[in-house]
Amino acid sequence: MIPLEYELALAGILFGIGIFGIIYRKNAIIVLMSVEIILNAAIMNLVAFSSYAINPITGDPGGQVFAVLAIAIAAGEVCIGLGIYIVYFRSRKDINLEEATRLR
Amino acid sequence: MEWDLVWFLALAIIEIVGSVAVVLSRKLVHSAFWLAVTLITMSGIYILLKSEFVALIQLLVYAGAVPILFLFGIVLTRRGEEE
Amino acid sequence: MLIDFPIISSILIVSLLGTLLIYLFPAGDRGTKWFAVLLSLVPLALSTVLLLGIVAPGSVELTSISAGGQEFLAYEKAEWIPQAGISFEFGVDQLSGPLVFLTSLLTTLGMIFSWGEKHRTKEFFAMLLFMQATVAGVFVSLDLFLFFVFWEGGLLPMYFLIAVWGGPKKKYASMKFFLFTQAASLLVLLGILVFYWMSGTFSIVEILNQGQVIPLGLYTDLLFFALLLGFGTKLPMVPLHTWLPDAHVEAPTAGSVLLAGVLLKMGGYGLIRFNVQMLPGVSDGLYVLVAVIGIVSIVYGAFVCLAQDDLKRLVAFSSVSHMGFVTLGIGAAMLGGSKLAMAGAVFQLFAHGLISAALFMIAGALGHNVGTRLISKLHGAAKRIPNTAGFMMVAFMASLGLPGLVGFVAEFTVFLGVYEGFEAFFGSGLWVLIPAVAIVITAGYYLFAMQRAMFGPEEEDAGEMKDLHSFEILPLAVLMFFIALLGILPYLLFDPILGWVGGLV
Amino acid sequence: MFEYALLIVAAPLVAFLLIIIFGRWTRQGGAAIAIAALGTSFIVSVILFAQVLGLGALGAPVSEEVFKYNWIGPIEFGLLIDNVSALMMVLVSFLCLIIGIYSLGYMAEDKSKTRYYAEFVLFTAGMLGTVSANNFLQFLIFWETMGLCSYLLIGFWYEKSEAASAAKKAFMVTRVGDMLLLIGIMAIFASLGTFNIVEIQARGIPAGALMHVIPLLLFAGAVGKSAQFPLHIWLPDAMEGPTTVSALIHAATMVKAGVFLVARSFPLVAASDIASITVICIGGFTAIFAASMALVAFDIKRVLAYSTISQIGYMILGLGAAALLFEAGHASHGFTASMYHLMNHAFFKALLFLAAGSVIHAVGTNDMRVMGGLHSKMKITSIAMLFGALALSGIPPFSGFWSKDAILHEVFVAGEMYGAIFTFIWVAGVITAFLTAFYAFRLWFMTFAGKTRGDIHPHESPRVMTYPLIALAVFALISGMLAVVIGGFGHLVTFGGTVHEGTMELLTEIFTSPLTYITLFAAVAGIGLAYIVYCKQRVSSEIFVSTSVGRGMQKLLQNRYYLDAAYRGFALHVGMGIARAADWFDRNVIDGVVNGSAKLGLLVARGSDAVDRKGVDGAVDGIAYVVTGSSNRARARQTGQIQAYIAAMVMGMFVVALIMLIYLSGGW
Repeated sequence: MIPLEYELALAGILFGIGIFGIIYRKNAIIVLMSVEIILNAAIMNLVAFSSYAINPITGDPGGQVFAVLAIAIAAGEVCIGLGIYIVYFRSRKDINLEEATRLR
Repeated sequence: MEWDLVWFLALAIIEIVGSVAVVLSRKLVHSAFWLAVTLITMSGIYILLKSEFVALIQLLVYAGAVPILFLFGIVLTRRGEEE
Repeated sequence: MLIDFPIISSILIVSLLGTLLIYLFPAGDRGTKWFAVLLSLVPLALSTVLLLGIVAPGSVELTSISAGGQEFLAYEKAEWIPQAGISFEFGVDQLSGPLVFLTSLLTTLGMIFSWGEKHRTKEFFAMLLFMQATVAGVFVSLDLFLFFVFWEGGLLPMYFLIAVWGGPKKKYASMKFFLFTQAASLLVLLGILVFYWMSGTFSIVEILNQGQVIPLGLYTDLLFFALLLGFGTKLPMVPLHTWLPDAHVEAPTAGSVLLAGVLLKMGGYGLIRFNVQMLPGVSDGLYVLVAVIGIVSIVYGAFVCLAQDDLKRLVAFSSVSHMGFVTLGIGAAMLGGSKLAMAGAVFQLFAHGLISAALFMIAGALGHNVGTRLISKLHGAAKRIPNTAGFMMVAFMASLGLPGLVGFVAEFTVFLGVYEGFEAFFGSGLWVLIPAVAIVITAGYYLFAMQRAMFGPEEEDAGEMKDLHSFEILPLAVLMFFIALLGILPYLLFDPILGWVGGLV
Repeated sequence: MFEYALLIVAAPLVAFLLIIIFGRWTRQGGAAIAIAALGTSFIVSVILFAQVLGLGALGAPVSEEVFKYNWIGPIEFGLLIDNVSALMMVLVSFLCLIIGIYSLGYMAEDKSKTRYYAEFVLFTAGMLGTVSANNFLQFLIFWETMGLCSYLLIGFWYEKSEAASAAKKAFMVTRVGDMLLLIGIMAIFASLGTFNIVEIQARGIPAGALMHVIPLLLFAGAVGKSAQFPLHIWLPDAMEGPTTVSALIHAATMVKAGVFLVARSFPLVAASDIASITVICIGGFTAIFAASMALVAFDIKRVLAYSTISQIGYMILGLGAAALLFEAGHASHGFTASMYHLMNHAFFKALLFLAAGSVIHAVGTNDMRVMGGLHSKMKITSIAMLFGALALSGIPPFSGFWSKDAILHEVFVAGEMYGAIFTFIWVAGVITAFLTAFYAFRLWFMTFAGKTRGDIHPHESPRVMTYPLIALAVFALISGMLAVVIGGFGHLVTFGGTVHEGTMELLTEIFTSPLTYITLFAAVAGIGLAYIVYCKQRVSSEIFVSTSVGRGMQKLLQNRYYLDAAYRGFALHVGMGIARAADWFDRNVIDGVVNGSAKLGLLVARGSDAVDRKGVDGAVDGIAYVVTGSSNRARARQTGQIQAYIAAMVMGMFVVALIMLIYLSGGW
């Protein structure tokens, strides 16, 4: 059995890397990928907690249900995000986030 | 028991290295590849956590569909040969 | 004789109404100035009645209400926003009464002094009247919400006075002034809200009656600290003083007079009313902090003065130094329980109002009449402009604390109280030597300025120099009269203050 | 019963106001008002003095406080009338009157007479108020009034830059002493709860560290005002003022206020051996130190200024010795002697200055090197000055002899009781007597004897100036003897018990003591040396500087032991250095705070409202002036960029997490 702390530490590290990517990279697609990494870290927490909760053999299925739901939503989010990028690219010929300040 | 831990550590290292590579790669295509690696490794970890169903979904939806979507996005928003 | 007439609201209404009425005059009308000055005499007369009611209760009797062992005179109350417990509630005591009088006096004198103002005269005088109303409002409000309204309102006329009638760097100076004081206002607002939450009322009278509204402990100390920063910026205390020199240098003379004379006093008033009266019993460390800030302000301000060439900047830094006596007095009074220190601090508010007004009038007059305020460019000017030099000498002597003038009374009582307080708290009163060094430095920078600007051989090719106009001499003479009167017979004002402080420390 | 004493102080004060308001329209620029007020003060003080003496049956100290009122709170002001203050009031008002009359001639041609007389009477009021104050705070107030008048009168001819800087120097240096005095007074109040002099004298300072500190702080004030080492440097420069001012303020009255302060706080000084010894050492050292500098000065007024410092050193020395002996249970002869010397010195030093003023008025310069042979041209001045010089040198029966002898006698007694150090100071005092006689007659011979050295056309001064000289010359001759005739000065002023001596006993005591002859011999030797060198010129004055040691000494003395330069350097480099550093700090470092808040303001302004953009742009422009290159980058980052917002959000998250962590872990 892997100790819970290890799972959480790994999730935290992934989360940090994701945040770093969001802040550091200028390219919008990489930023979206970093968001995916963050989401993964979060889902992993769900799964990890569920497998350690209540019944050590089967775990708590609630966490897994949420994890599956989150995975589905994440996939959808990637579709929408990329869609926006493509539209944006058509109008601006660029998806550098430094230039994207029209919303200010 | 011991082997679980060994597997986990190995997967975790791949995971971390992979995600760092996602963030730092100069080329977008490489990033997409490394993202796929990360997501696949993740499903391995889910198996270690005895959540086989989640691992399956992860493999199908995430590791299968998402990188492909990204590749489409990359291709469609490519501008010249810069990145 | 008992006076049952709503004096305070009359003061405010007359000033506010006057502000509007002045706008009705056609631009460039010569009657505007007369109207403004004559109108400002009404609040002055009413404030004199208030002052008499405070310093000579035998001659004028005002309606009073007691609050937490202290009394507020000329008390008035009317509903405003009853749903939130906000009302028009006015009253003065020995702390605020003299300051209201000072506000009215300096407004009138500042108007007379600005008789020569040519640029947008109408608006200028309207702004001065508006300022009078807001600043007096701060001092007389017994409702925290109303207090804050006036407190914020006072920023506007000052901002415009600097931004419209100011010197070459007026934009920068006015913005700096506004940002600084606005940031300070936020902290004050925070403090007011905390008071409201803890006591359930905005009324100062009720809060004082409730006694210890805020439970002792960390929150009290934090609140004290926040209010200290808020009021300390206005005071100003080092290191939050940097807006002051710029604002003063750029402001028109009447603006400087009111800024130094009464706007700074709002900070001192707030410190005593909120931090001392309404927030008793915070930890000693904070009072030590206050005292240390006072000492640093006094000595640091004096040293910076020594290096200034612009007379207005010099006087501005001397304000930093002299307002340090207020902070030091408060700190020492709360540390050692010295009534004299607190009374000295209150007295210093009034004394410094008179002295700094005179100083800024002289610096301003030099700017108008001679064309420069730079000490290094005024060689031997005394021969050409003897009246200016004479008034400058008296004002400098008052400011450096020459006995027999009002500044000495305040400084001496603060030092005496500090000696007592430090002896009670630190075991030795001789620590007072550190701030006392400023006595020598203060004499140094004033005498140095006097010697270089006024004395010495006359410059051959100095440009035309005009001496004071008669409308400039009048306000200065009035100020000198008060400076000398309260220096020789300080008990007129000091004893009522001392009596009031007796219930505080 | 002394209520009318208020008139003594009030008359000059009223005159001050009258002269300010009406002075320019009256004859002589208000001189008439001034003289009338000074005359009133003098007459009333004489009546008062007679009454005090009559009450006390010659000698028993009387003290009464009159005209009390509360200055602030519990602090009570009023007048204290006793032997010392009555004597001082007579002395001061007499000298002010005499010198006021002299000014009629001396200042006749000056344009700013009104200002002169206004400041003159204000000074008189200050001095009279100082000597009659019943508490130390009132004392300080009038003391500072004197300081102000001294400042204004030194800088009377402010067009001269030397006068302006001398005035500033005088005020600054005395201010250092005043600051310490102020703290001393506050310390007294803190430990006794009163400023009242009578009460303080009666109760004394409770034992402890303050017992030594307080008299020392008070003495520091005296050191500043009386120009004692190390705060003596202002007095020689103060000679830039009109000579009448030098005579009155910087010789006869104001500089004596320090001595008077020590006398008023005598029990406090006596209670502390450290303070007594400090007083003795400072007094003794100043006496010889200042006398040495007088040897090389060529400015006639500066010689007299150094002489004043030196003579006041004697008075301080006498008071210190008296304090030491008083504590050991002896009578306060030294106290009496010092006050005696104070009175005599006031007369003869005023005389010397006024005579010098007469000379300056006649020849138009201060430099003794161009004078000489004036005796034939201005006989009255010359004789008067000779009287003054004899009194200063201590030749009987002139006044200086009696009091100086009494002081040195007291110091010698202290030396016998307490050991070598005081004997050493006594020797210094005798050497000072020698030097004093030498420079006094060097001055007289250089000015009046021999032949005229420069191109000058002297003439005797008008009668309005010579009559005061004659009056003072008479006093220089008899003021010492008068006290002897009534059986010793102790009958007039003493501290503690009375002193009853007959005239003959006193004379016998003085003239049978070998000490008297030692001092006398020193003085005569000084005069003789001056006669040989400067009158007969049998020996050239060059022999003093013929050796390298002599030359070195001369250079050292002419540069006033380099103390002026040292102080100046300290003020310019250390004082102004700190000031410049503070100014730099304010302009550069504290404005960093401003930059920070300007940035904050920028952020708030930018984010607030697009409609408001135009109005805010004014602010942005103004602030951008302050915000230099670094802020440009910050601005680019923080406006409209999603990543910057995320970064901020994450940081906020961390802060929240941290707070929660601390909170959950259970403690602030």
